Amino acid sequence: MPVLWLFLIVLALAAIGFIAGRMRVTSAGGKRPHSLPNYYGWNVAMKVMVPAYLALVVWLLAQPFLVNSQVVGMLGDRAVPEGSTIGLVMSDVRRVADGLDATVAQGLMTSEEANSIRTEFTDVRDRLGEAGVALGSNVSSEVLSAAQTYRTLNATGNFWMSTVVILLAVGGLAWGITQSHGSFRARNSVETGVRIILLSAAMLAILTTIGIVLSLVGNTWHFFQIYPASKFFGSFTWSPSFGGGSELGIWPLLWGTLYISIIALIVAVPIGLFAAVYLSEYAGPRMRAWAKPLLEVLAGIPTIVYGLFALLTVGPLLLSVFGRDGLGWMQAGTAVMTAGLVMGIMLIPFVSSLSDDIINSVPQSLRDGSYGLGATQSETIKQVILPAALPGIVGAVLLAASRAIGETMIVVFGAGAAARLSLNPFDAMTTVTAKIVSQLTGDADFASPEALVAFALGMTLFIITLGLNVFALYIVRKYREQYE
Amino acid sequence: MTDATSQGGARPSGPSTRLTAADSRTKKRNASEKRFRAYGLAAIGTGLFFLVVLLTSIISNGSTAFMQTFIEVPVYLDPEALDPNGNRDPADISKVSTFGYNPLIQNAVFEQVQDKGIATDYEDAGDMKALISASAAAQLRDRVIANPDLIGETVDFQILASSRVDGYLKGRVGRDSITQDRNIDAGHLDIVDALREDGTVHKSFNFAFITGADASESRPEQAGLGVSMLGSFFMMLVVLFLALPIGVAASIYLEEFAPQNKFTDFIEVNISNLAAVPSIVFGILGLAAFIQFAHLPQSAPLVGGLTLTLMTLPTIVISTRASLKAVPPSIRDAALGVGASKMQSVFHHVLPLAMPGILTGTIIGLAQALGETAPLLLIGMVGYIATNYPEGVISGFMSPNSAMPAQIYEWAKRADPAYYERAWGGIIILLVFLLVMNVIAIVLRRKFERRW
Amino acid sequence: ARDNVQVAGSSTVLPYASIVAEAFGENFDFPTPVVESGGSSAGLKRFCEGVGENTIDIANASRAIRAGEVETCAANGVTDIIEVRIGYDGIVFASQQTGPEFTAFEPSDLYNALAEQVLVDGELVANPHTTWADFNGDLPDVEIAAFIPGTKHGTREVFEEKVLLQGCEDTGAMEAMVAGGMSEDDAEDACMAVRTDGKSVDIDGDYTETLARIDSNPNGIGVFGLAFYENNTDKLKVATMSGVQPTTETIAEGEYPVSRPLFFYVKKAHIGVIPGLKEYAEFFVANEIAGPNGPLANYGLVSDPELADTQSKVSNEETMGSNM
Amino acid sequence: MYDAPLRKTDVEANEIKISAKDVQVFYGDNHAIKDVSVELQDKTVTAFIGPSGCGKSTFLRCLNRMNDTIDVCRVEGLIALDGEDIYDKRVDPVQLRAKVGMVFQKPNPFPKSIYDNVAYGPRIHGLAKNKAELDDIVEKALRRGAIWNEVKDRLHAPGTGLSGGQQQRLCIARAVATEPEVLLMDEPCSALDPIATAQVEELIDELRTNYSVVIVTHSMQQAARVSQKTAFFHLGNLVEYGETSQIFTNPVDSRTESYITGRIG
Amino acid sequence: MYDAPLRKTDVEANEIKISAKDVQVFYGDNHAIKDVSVELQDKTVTAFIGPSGCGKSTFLRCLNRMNDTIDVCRVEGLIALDGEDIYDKRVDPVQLRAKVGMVFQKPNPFPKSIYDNVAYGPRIHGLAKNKAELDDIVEKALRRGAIWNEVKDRLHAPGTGLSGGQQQRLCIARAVATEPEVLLMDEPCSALDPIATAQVEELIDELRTNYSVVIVTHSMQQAARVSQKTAFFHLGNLVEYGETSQIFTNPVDSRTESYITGRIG
Ligand SMILES: Nc1ncnc2c1ncn2[C@@H]1O[C@H](COP(=O)(O)OP(=O)(O)OP(=O)(O)O)[C@@H](O)[C@H]1O
Ligand SMILES: Nc1ncnc2c1ncn2[C@@H]1O[C@H](COP(=O)(O)OP(=O)(O)OP(=O)(O)O)[C@@H](O)[C@H]1O
Ligand SMILES: [Mg+2]
Ligand SMILES: [Mg+2]
Ligand SMILES: O=P([O-])([O-])[O-]
Repeated sequence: MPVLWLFLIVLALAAIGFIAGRMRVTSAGGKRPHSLPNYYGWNVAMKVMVPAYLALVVWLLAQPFLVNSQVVGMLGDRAVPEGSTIGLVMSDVRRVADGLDATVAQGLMTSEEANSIRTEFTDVRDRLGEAGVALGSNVSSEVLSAAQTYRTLNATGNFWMSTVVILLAVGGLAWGITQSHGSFRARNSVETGVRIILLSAAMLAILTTIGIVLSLVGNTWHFFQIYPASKFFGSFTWSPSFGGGSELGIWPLLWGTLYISIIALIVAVPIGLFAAVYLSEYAGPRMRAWAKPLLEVLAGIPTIVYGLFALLTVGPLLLSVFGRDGLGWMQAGTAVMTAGLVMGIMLIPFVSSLSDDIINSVPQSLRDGSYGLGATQSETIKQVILPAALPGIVGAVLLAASRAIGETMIVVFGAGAAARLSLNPFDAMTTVTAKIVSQLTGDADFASPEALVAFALGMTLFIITLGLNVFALYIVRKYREQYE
Repeated sequence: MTDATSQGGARPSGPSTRLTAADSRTKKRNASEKRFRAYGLAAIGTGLFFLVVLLTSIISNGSTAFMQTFIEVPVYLDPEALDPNGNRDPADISKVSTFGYNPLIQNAVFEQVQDKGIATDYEDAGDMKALISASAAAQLRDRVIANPDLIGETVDFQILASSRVDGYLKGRVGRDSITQDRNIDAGHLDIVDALREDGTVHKSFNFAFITGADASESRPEQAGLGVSMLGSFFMMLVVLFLALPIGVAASIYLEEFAPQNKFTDFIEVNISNLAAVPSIVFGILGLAAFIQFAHLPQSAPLVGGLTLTLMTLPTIVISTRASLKAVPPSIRDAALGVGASKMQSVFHHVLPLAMPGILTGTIIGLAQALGETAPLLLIGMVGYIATNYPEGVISGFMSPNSAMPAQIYEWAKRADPAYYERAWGGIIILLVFLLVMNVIAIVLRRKFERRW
Repeated sequence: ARDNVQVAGSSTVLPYASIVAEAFGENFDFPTPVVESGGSSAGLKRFCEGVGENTIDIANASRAIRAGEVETCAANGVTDIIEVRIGYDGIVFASQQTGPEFTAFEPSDLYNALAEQVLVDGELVANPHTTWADFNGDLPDVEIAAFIPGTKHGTREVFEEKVLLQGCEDTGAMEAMVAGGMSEDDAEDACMAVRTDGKSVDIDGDYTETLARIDSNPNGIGVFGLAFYENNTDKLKVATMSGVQPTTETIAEGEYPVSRPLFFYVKKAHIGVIPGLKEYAEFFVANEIAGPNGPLANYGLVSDPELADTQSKVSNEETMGSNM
Repeated sequence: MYDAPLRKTDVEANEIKISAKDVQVFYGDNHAIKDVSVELQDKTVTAFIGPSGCGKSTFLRCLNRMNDTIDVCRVEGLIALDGEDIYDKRVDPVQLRAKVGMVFQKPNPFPKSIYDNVAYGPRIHGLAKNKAELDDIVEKALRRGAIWNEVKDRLHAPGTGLSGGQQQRLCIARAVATEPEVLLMDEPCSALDPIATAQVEELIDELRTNYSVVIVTHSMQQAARVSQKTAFFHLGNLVEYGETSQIFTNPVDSRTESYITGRIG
Repeated sequence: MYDAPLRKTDVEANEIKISAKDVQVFYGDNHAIKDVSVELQDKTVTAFIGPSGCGKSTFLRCLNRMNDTIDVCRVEGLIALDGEDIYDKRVDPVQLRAKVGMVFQKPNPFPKSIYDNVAYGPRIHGLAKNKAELDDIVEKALRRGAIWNEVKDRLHAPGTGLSGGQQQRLCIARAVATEPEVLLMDEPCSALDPIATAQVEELIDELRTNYSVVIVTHSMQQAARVSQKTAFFHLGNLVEYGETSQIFTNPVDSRTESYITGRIG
């Protein structure tokens, strides 16, 4: 039975369960049930779906493994040609099996035929080709018989899967319905379920973090085995070279990241905040309806466009003012300033839109309180509304800062690729992120420190931002305890 | 001035101060009010100004991509070349490769030139190659294979002009610049000028740019964004249907239910930290987790969508939490007081009030996901990929595809300047896509906005 | 089961691979191969991840695979690799079409302009040159501004070895360094060190970025691939190197010195499993594609004079390490 | 002394509905309720009186665990409803609050329509089988809240657009709509004019026939009028608890006496 | 500069501080105030009484243009402060509100510390030259608000953590700290116990020596105790306005009479 069918059957059972559970309590009469009828419905539906779908998923994940190992055992080493692996033979087997399925499905072959054909008598590659299934080579008899076994095993597996899943669903249905009497705490049962769902959603963040750490840590380890950590963290020079003898000190990159992010935030936070304040406090509904989504377009423009904007427009513009013909501080159009400014523009909506929503949800009574004391609108905003909205605004600013740290394209185009420690904001610099990308997509030997350093950079940045976040949480907590 | 300690609390200026005539302090405060307001306006103005600058440069660079030069000629489908066996067997016909069709088209154009009596130094039909897109042969071949009966007839055929010819009509290629060009000569441009007079060569709206598939480096005139648009579409479906519910669920848990302990602090810090993880690192994760570990297909929008989901989640979580936090506690109290459960008070009252912020986070998160290239680089969605329309929904998620920003990024790197214009044109489409995507969210957000 | 050929790797090879893949898709019944970009290193890394459907079949590379990478491959079970050289990538020096007269360079000019240390009056000093005319009166008297590939690009290696090192030797700086007590290796490293005072700018992006830089700086000199230059002759003018004009012919004949070979690597174990894999590899190196008159050469690939050898290697599935 | 009419009072026979024993409440370090023990009777109106800030609201919020929502708040001691410890882990605060309804000191209507404000409780408790029944419940609740006449033409206007007193009556209507067994009212008449106050007092009296009502009030007269039992709080202590008539005519504690006699209200 | 205050208590001699003429207020279509004309005297306490929802708060909010913040609210007619039309385009509502302070019906402390809540007004109006002066002003205001003793040890705790009555007094303190010429108080004692009420009433009496006070109250006794003039509103109309003693003893309008005599509180 196709999985989709199974899925729909369980869904249908769940729907039936929902209605039945609901009906049972509504028709029972007598004392008012503990929970709303819908909760009894959901309770039954949950009991139908959760075990059945869980079993379905587990089965779907496990069956290929089991069938594979069965077929592999049957094939033995004999069937694996020189230079190939059992894995590849198996993918051939699967392809032939799928091909047979497709051929049968198209009516080009009966299913008995599919199970009985032999390579000696049929050109399987041709037959499958008719059904639009391309094979890389002719089919050996081992592969064909393995494919046939594969199909039978799968068919059996699918049969049992359907049986088990449907049984579970029916069982859940029965269980749920017997529970559906007035004194059962259906709402609590459903809410516990929902709570678990909410918790697992939050846990996904941890899974992601673990995933990131796992996918970085191996190569980082590798890197530190061939390149001393003391130099990575101790050196102030970043100069990779193919011939070996690279100096890979992280400090210039960290400095660049910090510098560019700060400039970006110096641009984005005031503009974003002022825009948010204006939108939520001063602007008429019409202006707000238009200006806010328009500003949000800034967040949607692909960063490559910003990169080009930095390179072609902002860089030359700054150069004409601060370059040789002007103040003489700037060597070339690409500089920390260029990248920071442009990144700041990109980040405006991150600050403005989010802050606008938060400011807008500050209760009107607080505004009234302040106006009633003869405060001007700006005083009210500065001293009452912004402090009240602060936790949310901090969130928005942190988000913008995070984005600034993670941004690549603008840095690549706007800041130049020079890794250096300098205080002059008109110098070219680069960031950790930009270097992760460039070292990862470069030409260096992938087992060389020049390529592996990307992982070490990623890991270090990850740990640093983690530290910053812990610090930010601490600060926010401390602040929050003061009010509220 | 003020004698605040004096009994009865004298004010600096007696009741006689007129409301319409401000004292110096009020003047100062009003000036600061005006300034503040002006800053706000200036901030919005600055933002919009940059938007306008960016949009004008995008549109001025990219609008030409929507027009394309075509050549309309009758082509004789020579049976000798196309069906040497003369049996109209589709299998045989498909053995003739595109290389077999090229001469037919070149002949057709050359005949047209001669019929119109256009004076030219070229003597060989092969010299017409410079005018014709390499895609023409494939187009013609497809048409013949689909309808073998056409063989032996003369069909009117609209072929794409080569990118240089197109560039000439759009002013990108000039007569002096082509002196260096190996691909086209002044003589060709003379022919183009003449053919344009009688309408054989004409520019018209290029639907294929919006609907078509990517083309190789040597055929910018054929390249379209349609397939990668579908790629983006399927990815965004994944992102929307995973990131939004998961993000909101996680935020609700953290903001409303989580007990204050080390573990939830850990989750909280993790989420904000994920926001600062460079997108390329999510690509590394996506490659490791979805392709190498879970054995999902490479270059598939499903994988791209999953990767972008992980990347977008923190944005949605952070904005959702911020707006949940902003809902006043009295609303929760009110609901709990009539016997609502915590869950009910959240879902019935708090969530709707936090909706504007959630939608904002969604808008920004999706915009970010829609425009992101770097993670796609590692899961195989950047390059020459978007060549085939997916067949059906499942293959839309599973078969190799690119995404709009990746396609644009790729075009921007390609050598032929014709691709430069297409890259900008692609950005226009991307922004339109984004706007369409956001309109629903924006309308919803306006519905949910209220003050209390 | 996957039924399309999956290719990943060098962005330098990508244009050629895309032209081949497109033609392959049009003329064969197999689906159009998927060609990803992402860099030689990343491509080879994924190539060496193992055998099986969830790994790629072909890695494009703008350099030969390294010994260490072959080892990693082997450790992951990727033992039989077919190396296919598809031709050469010419590396050229170009400037704004309407800019100063940069028409002829010697390696020594670039060395004098861009090296960290140069020889002035027999002394090794930190590079004092600010204009090209400072050291070569034939060159324009404009400020030095060079846009060279960043350290992620293989082109940088070629530039360092074939231009800077050569120039170092030509100017005698190398000799002076060795005489000054440096070991041969250190001297080579010193020769290839590029000045960091902003006269030489690393480009980590691609040639479009270099072009944009040149566009906004009339005095700029940039390093490009031949194919890129040939597609942008209206904006760029190319300089000769040691008196030789860079063209596909001069490079193929070995007269123009600055070039590098381009490769792709095929996982032999996948041949016969992934439909169309071998056909694609053969089609790539076929005469009508990779030959001197094929679309690849047309686009700027310097076709390999030994293409016939390569063709037979592919059709015999000769792997690396086996007798060639 | 005090001479407003005392409505009598069949206090004796009622069982104990809520009993509190040695209850302590802390807001962080602030010890807001100190060692309060009290037994509140069924079918009785109990008034909590005492100076502002003495802990009346705090103690009231303990009785249906509304204090759970305040992070810094910690409750110790035993509070039992019908003999069951309400702070027991197995107790579902939701069910508790469905039984023990609350009207808050500051009116807090939902930012929804007036109708939805009142219908919310009955909906989540499934008190109505259909729309008509729900309409009925809403109308009845609004009538009992003495606000029906003012809002019957604008049932679908937002509840936040009402006047202060109207909001307060809306909140009362919202609380009675769910038919709680115990109704906790924190100064329900503070924003009401005398007529509305009288109507609410009538409602309280009516409720008493079936339910228990606890009312916090600053008006001695009101306490005397509506309650059968009175508790006097002072600085977090329950100073005196007893028959209303006795408290007002013959207080035992000197603090009670001075609070009552210093009356102005 | 400023002359020493004249302490006058006799009502007759006082000039007119605020005069309203034909004021209409609409909330969207809802006609909340109909044709109200009234003249409020300086150095006088005027009480607004009337049933809940009759428009007292609405009218009060017109007097310092707090209604400007409600989108749907529209005010017509003339309101003048010291003879100047306050709805004149040239009038700065900020300056107006500095002169005409307000205590709201629902206490709305800022989510700041108690100290900052009170210091907020003096800070923005620049009433203190230095920290010591500001401390003085805050203390004095809190004392006048009759809350100093309760909060003097926790001046830097959040104002939102106070009890309902404490919040209300905090808001009164906050309003008097800016020394307005007219103070509008919307049920300032609704959440207060009798003693606190007495203290606030004392404050009102003290304020009257220099300023005008308008107070909305539901308590007839309170109106009678503190006010010299009383205005009775009914269904948006100003039914009767006059000397408090006259209104309470000898109302002209039958509606006033029935409202007063139907009194309970
Ligand atoms: N923001 C608003 N939007 C719409 N209608 C409103 C609003 N505020 C008040 N009203 C309506 O205007 C009328 C007068 O309200 P107002 O608040 O002035 O009454 P009030 O006399 O202060 O009553 P209370 O003593 O209950 O506070 C009422 O019918 C009320 O419902
Ligand atoms: N959320 C809170 N955080 C900290 N302290 C609080 C909080 N709520 C109340 N308090 C303090 O607890 C004490 C008792 O407050 P409660 O609200 O119970 O007083 P109350 O008797 O209801 O007074 P009122 O009649 O003014 O409403 C007061 O000192 C108050 O400041
Ligand atoms: Mg209270
Ligand atoms: Mg009111
Ligand atoms: O992409 P490359 O490896 O050729 O630089």
